[in-house]
This record gives sequence, structure tokens and C-alpha cells, in this order.
Amino acid sequence: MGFVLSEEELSIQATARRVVDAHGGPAVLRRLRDERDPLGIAGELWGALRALGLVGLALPEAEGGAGLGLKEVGLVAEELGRTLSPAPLGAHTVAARLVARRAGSSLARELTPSLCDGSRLATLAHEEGVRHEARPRAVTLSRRGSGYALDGDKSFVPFGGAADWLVVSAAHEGGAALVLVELARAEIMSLCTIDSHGAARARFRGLEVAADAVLTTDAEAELGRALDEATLLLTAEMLGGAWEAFRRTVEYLKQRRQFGVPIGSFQALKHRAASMYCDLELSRAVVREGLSVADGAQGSLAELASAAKARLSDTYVHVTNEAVQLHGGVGVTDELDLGFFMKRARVTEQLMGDAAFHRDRYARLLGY
Amino acid sequence: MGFVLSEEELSIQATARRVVDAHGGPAVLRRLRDERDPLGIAGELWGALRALGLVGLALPEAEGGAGLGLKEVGLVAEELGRTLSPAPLGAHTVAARLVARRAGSSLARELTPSLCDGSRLATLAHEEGVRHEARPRAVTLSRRGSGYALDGDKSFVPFGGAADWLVVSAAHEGGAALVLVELARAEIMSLCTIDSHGAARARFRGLEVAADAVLTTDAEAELGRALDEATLLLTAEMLGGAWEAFRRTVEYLKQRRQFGVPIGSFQALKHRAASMYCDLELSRAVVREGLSVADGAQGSLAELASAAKARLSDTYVHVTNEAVQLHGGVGVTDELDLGFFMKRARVTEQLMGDAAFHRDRYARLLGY
Amino acid sequence: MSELDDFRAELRAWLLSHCPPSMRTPPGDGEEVWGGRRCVFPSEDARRWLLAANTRGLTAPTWPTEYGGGGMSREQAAVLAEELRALGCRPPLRSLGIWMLGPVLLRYGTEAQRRAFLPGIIRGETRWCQGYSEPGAGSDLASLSTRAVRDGDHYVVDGQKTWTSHADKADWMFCLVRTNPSAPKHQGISFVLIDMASPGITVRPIQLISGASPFCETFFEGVRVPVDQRVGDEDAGWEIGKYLLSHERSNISLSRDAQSSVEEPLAAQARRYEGGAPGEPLRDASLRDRITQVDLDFLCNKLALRRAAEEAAAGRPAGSEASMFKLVGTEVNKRRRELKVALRGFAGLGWEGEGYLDDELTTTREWLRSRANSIEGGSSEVQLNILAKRVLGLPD
Amino acid sequence: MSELDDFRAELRAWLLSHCPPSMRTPPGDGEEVWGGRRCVFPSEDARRWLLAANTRGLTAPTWPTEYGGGGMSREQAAVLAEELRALGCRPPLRSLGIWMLGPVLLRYGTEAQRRAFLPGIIRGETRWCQGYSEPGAGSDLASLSTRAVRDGDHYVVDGQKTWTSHADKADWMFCLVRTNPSAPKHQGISFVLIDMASPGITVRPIQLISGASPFCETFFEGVRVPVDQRVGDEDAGWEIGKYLLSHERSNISLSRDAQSSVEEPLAAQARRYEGGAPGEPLRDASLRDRITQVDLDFLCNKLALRRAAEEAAAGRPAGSEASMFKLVGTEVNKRRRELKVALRGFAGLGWEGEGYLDDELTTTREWLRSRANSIEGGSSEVQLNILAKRVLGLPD
Repeated sequence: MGFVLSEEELSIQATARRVVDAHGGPAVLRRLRDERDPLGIAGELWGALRALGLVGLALPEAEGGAGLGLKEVGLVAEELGRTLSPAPLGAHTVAARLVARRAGSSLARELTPSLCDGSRLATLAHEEGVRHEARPRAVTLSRRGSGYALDGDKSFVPFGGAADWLVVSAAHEGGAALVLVELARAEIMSLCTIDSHGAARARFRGLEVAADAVLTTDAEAELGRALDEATLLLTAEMLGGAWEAFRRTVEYLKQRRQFGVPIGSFQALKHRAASMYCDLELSRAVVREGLSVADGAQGSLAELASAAKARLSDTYVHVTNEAVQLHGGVGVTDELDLGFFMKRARVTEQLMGDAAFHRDRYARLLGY
Repeated sequence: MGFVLSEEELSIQATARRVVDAHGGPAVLRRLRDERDPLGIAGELWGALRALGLVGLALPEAEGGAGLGLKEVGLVAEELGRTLSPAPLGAHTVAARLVARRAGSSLARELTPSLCDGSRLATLAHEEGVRHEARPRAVTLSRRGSGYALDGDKSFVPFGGAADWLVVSAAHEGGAALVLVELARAEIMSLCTIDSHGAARARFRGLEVAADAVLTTDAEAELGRALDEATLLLTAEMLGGAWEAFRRTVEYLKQRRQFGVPIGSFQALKHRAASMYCDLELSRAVVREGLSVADGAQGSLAELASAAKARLSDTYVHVTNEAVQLHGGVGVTDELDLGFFMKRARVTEQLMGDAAFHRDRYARLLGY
Repeated sequence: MSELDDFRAELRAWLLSHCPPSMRTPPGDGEEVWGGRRCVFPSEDARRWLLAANTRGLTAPTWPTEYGGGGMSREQAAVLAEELRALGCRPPLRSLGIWMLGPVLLRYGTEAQRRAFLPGIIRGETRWCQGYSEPGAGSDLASLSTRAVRDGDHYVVDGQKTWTSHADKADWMFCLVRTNPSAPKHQGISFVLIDMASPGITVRPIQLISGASPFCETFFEGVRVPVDQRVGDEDAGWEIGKYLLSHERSNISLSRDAQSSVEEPLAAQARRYEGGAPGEPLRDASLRDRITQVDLDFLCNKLALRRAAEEAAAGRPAGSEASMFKLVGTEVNKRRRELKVALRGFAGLGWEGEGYLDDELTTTREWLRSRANSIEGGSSEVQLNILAKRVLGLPD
Repeated sequence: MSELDDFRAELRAWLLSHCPPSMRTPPGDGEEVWGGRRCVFPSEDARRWLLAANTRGLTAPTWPTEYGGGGMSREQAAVLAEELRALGCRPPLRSLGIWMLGPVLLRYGTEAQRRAFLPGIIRGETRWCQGYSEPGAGSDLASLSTRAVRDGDHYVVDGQKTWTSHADKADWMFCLVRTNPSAPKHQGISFVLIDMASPGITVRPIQLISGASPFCETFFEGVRVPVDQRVGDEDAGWEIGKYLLSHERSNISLSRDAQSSVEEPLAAQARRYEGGAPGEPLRDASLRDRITQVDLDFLCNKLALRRAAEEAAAGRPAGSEASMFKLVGTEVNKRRRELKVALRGFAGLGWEGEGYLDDELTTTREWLRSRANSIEGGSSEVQLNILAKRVLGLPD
């Protein structure tokens, strides 16, 4: 019964909707862009989410989180996507879960409570080069004395300017490691991206890393799982955005009149809208299923994550392209918010691997 | 000015149209199917084409051909495609050109006049396995005594049951050879295919081949050119078929009434029809250009052949799929001829390489 | 729950003793039982199984016992379905009478009609076919023109129906006819039951692009139909006809799904033709990507179907999903079958005769047959219209 | 032909001596000359080149010399075009006045209007903008509602135009206004010429999703326009407006084509990001296939354009092709620009600032800008409607 939302889930969804409508939305995004804000985060909204305990939904209850699952986080992410509110919910959740699991590191133990209540912000620094890859290559962790040294560049760290701590994936002795780095110790370049959501490059030049800050040097399985979780939370956000761009378009089709009738009465446009509706319904099913599997329901997490990202990458881009086209002239004006959905679609398409990446991965997982 | 048909070309087109309408057409095809005809050739039509000299259009004038180009053959092939008339025009033309060029072989010299006037029929036996490949592998030519031996299977020989002579491509000492084989000497299995056009498998088991019957043992360039020519003539036929399926569909959209109006007044169907029209216009341009280049106009024959086949494979399948769908219930009945276009589209899609094969080849030709 | 447990235990014991072992295997081609006067049972066991099922009304478990139904509660019927599945019992009977006409008679029929027709339907003694479509009335079903003119206590029916499945094997037809040509098109239609043995009926099978088919054209010339074989009021048949159609639509999309999930994966089929070890990527990258796209669309559709089922079971049905699943299901199915042919290359081009494996010929015929899936039972275009109107609320 | 050869020789000599060497290089960004009262020439050479061109009417070679045109025959104009191309001369002037309004004045204007406006247009002294679209009238252009009410020998204009390119830089606007609100919508429209310096006009630039744009909104409040600035009869402006539009449409598709053909091939761009030696297949098979698809569509479109040009030159124009090329050209262009962004991966996501190459930022902005191509100048949907109606003859 993973598809039917429980009373608790419905209540989280309603709360998130209320908070996000009150403190987020495209107007905030527009302000961040016009003020060239280097952090790219809806600060007030993030504060409100923290105050309501929505930041630590899937973090351990004993440490101050809510002890719920990623499915619940996904419902909030959908709302962020719907309103295009830049907030590091997915990035923080996944990074914090990696830290919280590390009882062996005193640094991790010390950080965990502040990550659970959101007083400190973490993000996962993984992407290198111009395309997502499953394993780190460019950033390497090597032994130096009793500790380690970190070298190389991360090309696209979501909310990398706003975070307090980075969980950095690094190549290490033929495998992968995960390393905790305080933001102030990395060279950070904030990026001004089309979607006005926070993003940064991070450079490490022989950065000294204490043994205690190395979460694991045998990270392959754990990193794989974290990437799948981050991917699924991203698809939840994309789902929210795609539905909203679609909803606005259907609304416009009903109101805009040309040739004496609403343009929504033109059959060619109706059919395009109805196709998108089916596409979105199928998208919702795969995203929700993926998050349920991440929370322990039967199924392969990796397969579902790739299935969801392959679909949502295509769907979000397609729906926003159609939305702009169906809005006609006003669709391409900056005055309308629609362009922001299109831009965010393009960024999320690339993040964590595009549709082709995930179709290839899905086929490999299924042995062909 | 390769795109503008000359007076002579227009006259060939008009003649072909007349003959094909008189002696060809889906009714002939239907008869071949219902009688399980093993040759799959519209015999009466082929006779009429021969009588008018349309069989040797692109064969040397000195030997009894018309000495014109493939562009002219393409115009006739379009008419065959338009009427779904099974006639080995393309296969025979390409095979006969290979033979006619071989002044060194007395067998070839002797055969050429009868190929030019069509009193003997030749076809190219190249396809092996289940997919088109550029080079022969399964059929090999090896030296034996003063001559050669031919071994292996050809999986799909167009009009292989009806031909008198096969021009067989064979792997030979790391390269390729072209060999003339009289049909009676091969093991032939006629295939009953969905499109009811003649096709056969050919098996060679240590078949003795005289040196004189080996057209060349250094065939790579020549075989490549012959495959490009055959590909382009095939696309001309496909072009004719696709336009006709489209024309019938537009006609149906105007006549069929539902909900009190012609269904052609429904905008969604209009847009689909208009898109197909553009697709077909672009298809015509690339096919005609390819044939002009084959006749010596500036450009790369290989690139144009792949461009044309990639496009026509997709276009013919798409247009016939749409044609059946837009005809609704009657579209899937055998009573209507439309299903034959769909079936022929599917066969021609595979012949000489499908769209994916030719896109890959085009990219390689352009160095990426 | 103990009462239901008792029911389950007793039922299982009964099934084990009454369902012959040969009926607890999946039916092969042509082994399904459709009943009717001219029914030829595929085996003696099949006949025995139907007779046994009839003693408990298993073919129509929730219908009243007075007509031969099982008289079960919804819960009991669910238990029956579970037990039949658990034991692998074949359905004793397949029947348009049960799936489509029965609900109509229970809702709109007279008591006399129920008594006259339901027992034969339930026991599989009469086989029914559906007379809806006409050559001039496809998507625009209501424009049908088969006339029924009143003559005393009979109607005289003239006209033509098409796409009638198994009209050549059916005993009776439920049929929409025009009883009032001057009324607006939806208001002059009646729902009548016609004995296929009536004088004046001719049936001609329809050949499809895929070959022979169960579809027929049915011609009516002065066919006399007693007025008491009309269901519902005169000229009020359209609503009844639509009610019946809603059953057809959900049947199509669900059966598609069930059918495809047991098939050999596309990738495995492709590997049979191109070779290579399992686990390695398929060599043809483009084919591989097309396979993945279809696999993923199929997966997402399956999940959406499950979601709809769960929501419905939780009492929150979204409604209007039948159109979406009909649309998406048939379109994905078409692409899947196209791909099955394409991955066979030249081996997918055979029509009949030697040189092709049976599997290859079947695959090709099924591809051709699948072209009709997006047309029959409401075309994809009609489903898009319905979605735009009912779900999205776009104006006419 | 010798006369034409003489003409060519003389013209070439003249061009060599009058076109400054710096004007024989491709113009950079912002180096095009659009003329007008407020024209700022990018260089002294650009100003000299325009002045020289004006002495022979080269900006409007076939127009009558009495208005400042070149008075050339079609053949001579063709020679001029060839020579300009051969010598690499920049166009001395770009001008909506010449491309769009001029043909209208020559066909529909009074002699007084031609004398008043053509010389300034030809010499590049007045710059024109187009006042057609309105917020409520996009694809349905004829539903425009900017009113022009007769008041003596003036019209008083109230309303709003949008999508006016360079309204902030233009001296005059040619404009469609509604002079008869009670007539059917196509029959109450007039074509008028409005001085942009008139009191009551406000211009506001439009920001696009790609950033700043040349488009403006233009507001009219009680703007007085002399009646003799109306072209053609009152209420008969729709035909004139359509005549002018036919020029716009062909301009858009042709300029798109010219522009893209000089670009670095997509595959070479992709290789810059993913590495690998030229000649090797690109590693990302899916990206490679998408590139091939766009390359092939672009090639086929180019061939179809050439075919249309050859047929037209041979006196067999097929007609209605403008719609097809507008549609296909802009749709292929959109996909091409999408792909240019996609192949850059994360490097294609920059809006401004450090961390991105100029080329990357430009590519991204151009992609966003290209989204409007399939909307402006008649949307893709409008082109499909036109093709369905005019070429295929499908009913309304």
C-alpha cells in the first residue's frame, strides 16, 4: 500500500504546502537572481522548515530528527519543486544521513545533532567535470602522515556556497572514500546558474584531512546508495515542478482566448495536454515507488532510482518546453514565472545524470 | 539545378506512371500473396517496363541500355513504390551495372546485353544473418585449383527466386569479392514475407566458381558504391510508397465523417497530417539529391545514401503507422490496401540497413 | 473473520476435489471455454469443470442464487478469486454475457428478462456477442443507423453491424438500434437482444492485416425481434450502452498488462539474435536504448496501474483513469510489439511458410494485430479527448 | 549578355574604390548599421560606406531612381548581389523599411507617400518598426483592438502594441489599428504610419527568459496621426498587413539557415567536452545519436530549401513553402540549440559571472532565445494550420 498516503503523510504534505507558499515561491527566486545572491537559498523558508522540524524528517529520532523516511522528505521536495523554492532539503538530508551513520568518528558524532535540527547545513560534493559519473575520479584522497590529503575539483556542488560542511566523495586506493570538510577550508567559487538555485565549485589543493574526518575509505556501496537517495529526492522536486508548469498551462489554455474561443478548445492543444497528463501520472508513480523502496519496500533501489531519473529528466524538460510553447509570446517573457521552471528543468536534467545516463545504467542493472 | 526535373525526366515519370497504373498496383500484389507465388514479381508489369526500355535506363547505351542515370531509375522506382508493384528494378539495375563494368570477364561481356534489355534478370545477393552489414562475412570465396569455391548463406536476396543470375558478395582473403552465380546452381529457398515481394535465401555449399565468374577480388570500393546505389533506389521506392499512403490518408480525412463533420476538420489530426507533409517534403529532397550525387553531382555518395536511408526508414514506418491509425477500424482490415504499405515499410526499413545503422554510419563518415 | 476462514477452508477442499488436475494448468491456445449452444469443449475435463462450477455458481459468484449465481458477498468472492489463483484453476468459463450483458440486465432488465437470460449466461449455455459498431459509426458510436421499426409486438431490424467479435459463434447479440430517426442522435437509440438464429441475419468474417480474426460483419434484413427483448425504455438505450462500455474499457487495459508481464524480456530476445553473453551490454546501442525506453515505460505504467488499484482499494479512486490506461497501455504495447519485430531483423519479416520459426511468425502477426489495439474499444484519439475534457476540464 | 558583363566590370571597379577595406570583413556583434535619426555608426567607415552606397541606390537596387533607388533590372540586381558576396562587402544598411514597408508603399501607397517616405528609408535616415501584435492578439492577429478614431483630418490612437522590435530606436512605426469596431474583425482595420516622436507614445523594453531583448511594448494614449499617413483605404488595412507579413516569414527562415551553416559542427563541440581523437566515435552513444539526428534533419531541411529555390528559379514555385520552412527551420533550430546546451553538461548551465566561458554563456542564452523562434512570426501551431488548410486542403 505504498502509494496511498497515510494520515501522517498527508499532514506533512499540507504543512509543507502552507510553509512553502508563505515563505517560498518564484518571487524569492527572482530576488535572489536580481540581487546576484551567491548562496542561492530561500533563507526565510529554510528557517521556517527548520522551525517545523521538516529539515530532519529522515534523520534519526535519537539525534533530534523525526525518524521518518525519504518518502516524507519527497513530499516536501515536491512542494519545493512546485514553488521553485531553492532550499537544500535533498542535499542536506542525504549528506546528513551519511554523517549520522558514522558512530566511529567523533567529528561525525559531534556534528550529527546540529545537522538533525538543521542548525548546521551539509551538502554532498560529488559531481566532477561536465557530466555526472557514479564514481569520483578527479578528487583524490591520499594518505599523508597520520592523516590524509584531499586534491582536485568538484564542478557542481548543490548549495555549495551556503553549506557549513561538505561530504566529499573522493577516489582512494582504487576505491572511493567519503570525507567531511568544513566549507571554510575549501576554495569555493559560487556559480551564477540559470536556475538561480545555489551551486558552487569546490577546489581542494593538498587539503589536510584528519583521520577522524574520513567517514569511510570503503565507500562504494554507501556512496551508491547515497547517490540513489539524492537522485530520488531530486526527482520528487522535479515532479512537483513539472506538475506545476503543467497546471499553469492548463489554466492558461482555459483562459486565453484567440479567434473568439479559449485556446484550450483547440483539439491539437488538448491532445498535447492530455498526453502530458498521462506522462505526469506515470512519473508520479515511479517517483513515489522509488522513495518507498528507499525506505525499505521490496524492490531494487538502484533500478528504481534510474527509472525515475530517466523519466523525470525527459518529462520535466518536455513539459516545460511545451508549457512555454503553449503560452505563446508571454511564455518567453521574463515577467512570467514559466521560464524559471524551464531553466530549473534543464539544471535538474543534468544533475545526478541525465536520461541517457540512467537508461544505460538501468539496462546494465538488468544485465543487458 | 539537380532538383528541377528536365523535360526528359518528366516524360519518363509520366510513362512509368502510366505503365505502372495499367499493369501493377496492390491488386497484383494481393494476387501474388493469395496464390502463394514463390517469385513475388509483377510479371506483366515487368514485361511492359522491358518493352518500353525502362529496365535498362541506367545501363550503358552501347550494350542496349538507355545510358541515363540513377535519378531516372529513381523516378520509376517511386512509381513502383507508389503502387506497391513488386518489380526488381533497383536490384537488377545495380547488379547489372556491376556486371556491365567488367570488360575483363568473358562471361560478363556475354551477359551484359541480355541484362541491359532485361531478357535476363540479375539481383545482388548481399544480406547475411538478420541485419544488414557493409561487408560480407558468412559467405566466403576461397581458391580451389584454378578456380574458386563459394560457401555460406545469404539470408535475404530481393527477388532471389525470380532472378536468372546472382551477383554475390563474398569475403575473400581479408577483403571482398563479387561473384556471378547462375541461379540454378545455388540452393534457393523462396521466402513468403509480409510484403509479398519476392525474396529468397541462397545457400552455397562448396560451389565451384570459374575464374571468369569472379567479377573482382578487390571489391570493397565497388561493393560500397553498389550498396549505396541500391540503398538510394530503395529510398526512392520508399518515398513513392510513403507519399501514397499519406495521400490516401488525407483523402480519407476529407471524406470520412464522424460527429457530423469530416474528421479532417479535427485540429489534432490536421496537425499530424501537416507534420507528415513536411517530413515527406524533406524526404523527397534528400532522396533526389542522393540520386543526383550518384549520377555525378557534387557531394559524398556515402553520406547522402546514409542520410536518405536513415530518414526514409523512419518516415515510411511513421507515415504508414499514422495512416493506419488515422483510418481507424478500416485501416486494420485486409480489405483496404493500406496494410500492404505498412508491411512493405517494415521490410524496406530493414533492407540495406535500418535508421540506426545509417545514422551510425553517417556519423562515422563525418568523423565523429 | 473466522466465518470467512471457514468459507475459505471449505471452498479450497471443494475445489481440490472438483477441479480436475488438467484444469489446474494454464490453458493453451484455443483451450479457453466460451460456452454457447455450439460450444466444442477442448476436453472432457473442461466440460466437467464447468458443470461442477455451475453447481456453486462460480462463474458469477456475486450474482443472486435464484438465477444460478453464487450468491456470495464481495469478501467471499475475493476469497474465491484468491483460492482459484492459489490453486492455479482455469476460469471455468469466459463470457461477454457475464462481463458485459449480465450487469446491464441486473441493473436495467425486467424480472422476466433476468429469468429468461441470466441462467443460460451463468451456466455458459448461451454465448453472446456485441452489436455496437457500424461502418459509418466508429468513434462516433451514437451516429449508428441500424433501424428497428415497430410492427405490432415486434421490431423489424435492418442494417449492418461491424467489428462483432465471434458473431459467427454466438447464439445471441446485445445490440444498439435506432428506434427514432427524428430524435437527436443520442435520444433515438434502443438496446435490444437478438437471437442470432433469426431469419434475415447474415454473418461474414473480417480479414485483418494480421490475417484471420474473430471479428465479423453482421447484416440484418427484415429481422423480427420481439418487443419484450428490448432492455429499458424505447429510445433510452444510449445510457445502457454506455454503462456496458465502461466494463469493456477496463477489461482491455487490464488484460494487456497481465499478458505482457509474463513475456520473455525484450533484451533476452534481442540477445538470441545478436549473441553475446548475458550481463554484457547488447552490441546494437540504438536497439538497446529503444528496449530500455519501452521497458521503462512499461514499468512506469505498471506502477501507475498499481497505484490506481491501491488508491481505489483505499476508497480514494481518482476516476477517469480507465482512459489513461487504455491509451498508455495500448501505445506502449504497440511500441513493444514493433520492437519485438525490429530486433528480429530479417527474421521478423515472414508471413508464413518455411524459413521462419513459429515464434517469429507469431511475433510478426501479433505486431500487426496490435495496430488495432489503439483503435478498438475507443481509439487513442477518443481517449485523449476524454482526458482533456473530463480530467483536465478543457472546454469543447 | 555583354551589356551585363560591362555592368559587372564597372560595378566591381566602383565597389573596390568606394567600399572601405574595413567594410569588407564580416560584421561583429553590434556592427550592423540600422540607420535612423539616432543612428550611431559603429565606425566612420561604416558611415562613409552607407553614404557611398546611397549615391547609387545600392540599399534598394531595383527601386526607382526618383526615390533614391538604384533603378536596376532584376538581372543587374542579381549581379550586384553576386559582386557584394564575391568581394565580401557588408550590407551598407539593414532596414525593416526596405524589407517590409517599402514594398507596401510601392504597391499600395500614394505618390505623395512614396515621395515623403521612400527617400529617407532608402538612405537609412529613418528607421522603422512594426506595430502589429497586441497582448490580446497573438496568433489571432486580426482581433487587434488598438483604436484609431477619426477627429477631423487626424486619427486619435489609443491602445497597446507589443513585441515591437527596437521601438525604442525607431523613428516611425507602421501599424495596424482598428478604425471600425463594429465591422467584422478583418474589415475594420487600417494601416497607418506613426511618428514615434508623437506626444502620447510610451515605450517599455521587454525582458525575455534569455535576458534583455530588442522587443518593446508600445503604449498609445490619445496619439494624433494625420489621416494622410494612412496607407490604402480606411478599413482596408488587413490585406496590406498580410502582404507585408509574407515578406517577414521568408526572412525568418532564410536567416536561420544562413546563420547555422557557419557554426562549428555539434560533434566538434561535443568532442571539446568529452575528449577523444577526431575520427573516433564520440563516447556518449546517446549524445552522438542525438547529434546525428539533428545534423541529418538540418541537412534535409537545407536540401529542401535548395530544392524550393531551384524550382522557383525554374519558374515552378510550389507555393506555401514559407510555412513549412518557418516550421521545420525553427523546430530544428530549437533542437540544435537544446543539444548545444546539453552537450556542455554542467558547463551549459551558467547564467552570468565567473566559472563559465563566454562561449558557454552565449550558447545558453541563445538556447533560451531560440524558444521564441517557434512562436514569433506565426507560431508552429499557426504554420501547421496553414499547411493543413492551404497545402493539404483539409476542411475548417
